[in-house]
Amino acid sequence: MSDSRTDAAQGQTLTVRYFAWVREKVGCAEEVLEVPVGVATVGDLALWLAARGPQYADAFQRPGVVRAALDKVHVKPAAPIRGAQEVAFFPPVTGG
Amino acid sequence: MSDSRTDAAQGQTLTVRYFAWVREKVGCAEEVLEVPVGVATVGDLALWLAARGPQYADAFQRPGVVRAALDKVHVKPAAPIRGAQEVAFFPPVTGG
Amino acid sequence: MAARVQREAFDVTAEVSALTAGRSDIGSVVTFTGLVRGEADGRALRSLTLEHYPDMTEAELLRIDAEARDRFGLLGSLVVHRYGEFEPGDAIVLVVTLSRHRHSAFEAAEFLMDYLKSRAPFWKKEAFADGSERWVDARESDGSALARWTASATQK
Amino acid sequence: MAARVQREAFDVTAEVSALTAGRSDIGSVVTFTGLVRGEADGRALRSLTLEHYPDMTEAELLRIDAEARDRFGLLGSLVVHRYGEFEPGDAIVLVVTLSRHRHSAFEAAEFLMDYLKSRAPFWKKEAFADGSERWVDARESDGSALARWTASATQK
Repeated sequence: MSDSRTDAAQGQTLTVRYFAWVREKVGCAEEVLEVPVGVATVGDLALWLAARGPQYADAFQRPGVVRAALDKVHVKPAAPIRGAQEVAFFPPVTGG
Repeated sequence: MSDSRTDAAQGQTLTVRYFAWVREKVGCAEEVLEVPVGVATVGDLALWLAARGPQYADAFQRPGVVRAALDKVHVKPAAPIRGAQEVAFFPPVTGG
Repeated sequence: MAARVQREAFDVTAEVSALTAGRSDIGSVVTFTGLVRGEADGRALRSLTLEHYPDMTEAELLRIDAEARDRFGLLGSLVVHRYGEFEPGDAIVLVVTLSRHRHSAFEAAEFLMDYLKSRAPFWKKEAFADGSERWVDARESDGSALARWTASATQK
Repeated sequence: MAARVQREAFDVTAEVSALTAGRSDIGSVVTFTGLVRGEADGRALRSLTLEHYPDMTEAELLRIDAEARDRFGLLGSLVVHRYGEFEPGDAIVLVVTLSRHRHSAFEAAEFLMDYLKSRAPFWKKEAFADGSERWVDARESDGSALARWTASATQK
């Protein structure tokens, strides 16, 4: 968990989207969350989601495999969530 | 002029075709000739044509520029005419 | 100078005509069309499904299209990528590059395809004739194809 | 696996469809279309006339088409070259290459065009907006483009 003093996002409403096998494992394509206490970055959110239940654990079990985008821009796990509308989790893209 | 004992083509009827600026300089696209005495190769024929008049001289004046084909296959000046139906003279191709 | 993500089929002649209409500065038009092949790793394919991230995918395609245009001095370009479920033989991607001279049009089209095949935000699921399905893994060979463009940029 | 010399215009979509119909082994289709540009050496062009040697030109195009097919392991290919008088913007040459994977289709199309632009038995006459005309000279740059294919063959 990151230092949340400056990056605090808790209480913020966030749309979380899942694609491809992340979507299939999680069991839904999209959900709206209130950002929990202590979740400041995209990586924090992934860890929090992974602890949410077996489906999520399965989707996020391989560290470094699931990629993320914040408001439709690819980001690293360290990217702060604060102010974002939408976060997406997906496997590495396989191209067209 | 080549040694004509084995390559003799005289008396043989030959269609001669001209393309692009060779055609324009000669002033015709196609003519039928009887191969003259002493003309055994494509090069011989070009020399003989060049001596035929100012238009031909103009068309064939640049040695090595005008190219030839015998029965629609590119050939060198040394190619023997004997047995051929058609010879063509043209500038270097400029591609499509 | 455009990129589209669509479910519908595309028509190469129509796309090229729209790009070249009224112009006399273009000498070379290269198109690449990618078709679904009937087998993958030696197994008979029944269908291929492409999933994408709407808006993000368009934005990425527009960005790479603009990069190709600048990098190769193109007079125009187009990327059309379909999504949805496809059968073998279906056309799923079209790239068009327009240039004065042919080499840059060829280079740009190959650059775009190397990008699209490795980095474009699509996920592919293969369904086989035997009923099994799998999500395609990111492939190293396509990453390598893309790497040579980075290497050539570094050399300059 | 074909080559045609014709006066008529061609349709890219129709040509590609005819080549790919009923097949599921083709993954990549590259097309090159060559258009008449509106200027040559900085001068405004009014028309371009292409003269050819009937039968001989077809035979040469068939030969190079077969060479490209063998050399790059193509699943199919087509060369269509027009002759006659053209205006800027007109399409005069089409090359289509079909392959399993994209790189060979790109390579083959560029090889074919490098050949066609330098060695194909056509002669070009340019007519300029100022009323002057000239037969185009054989160009060294196109010969150089072709030379790299010979060099790469030697290296193998």
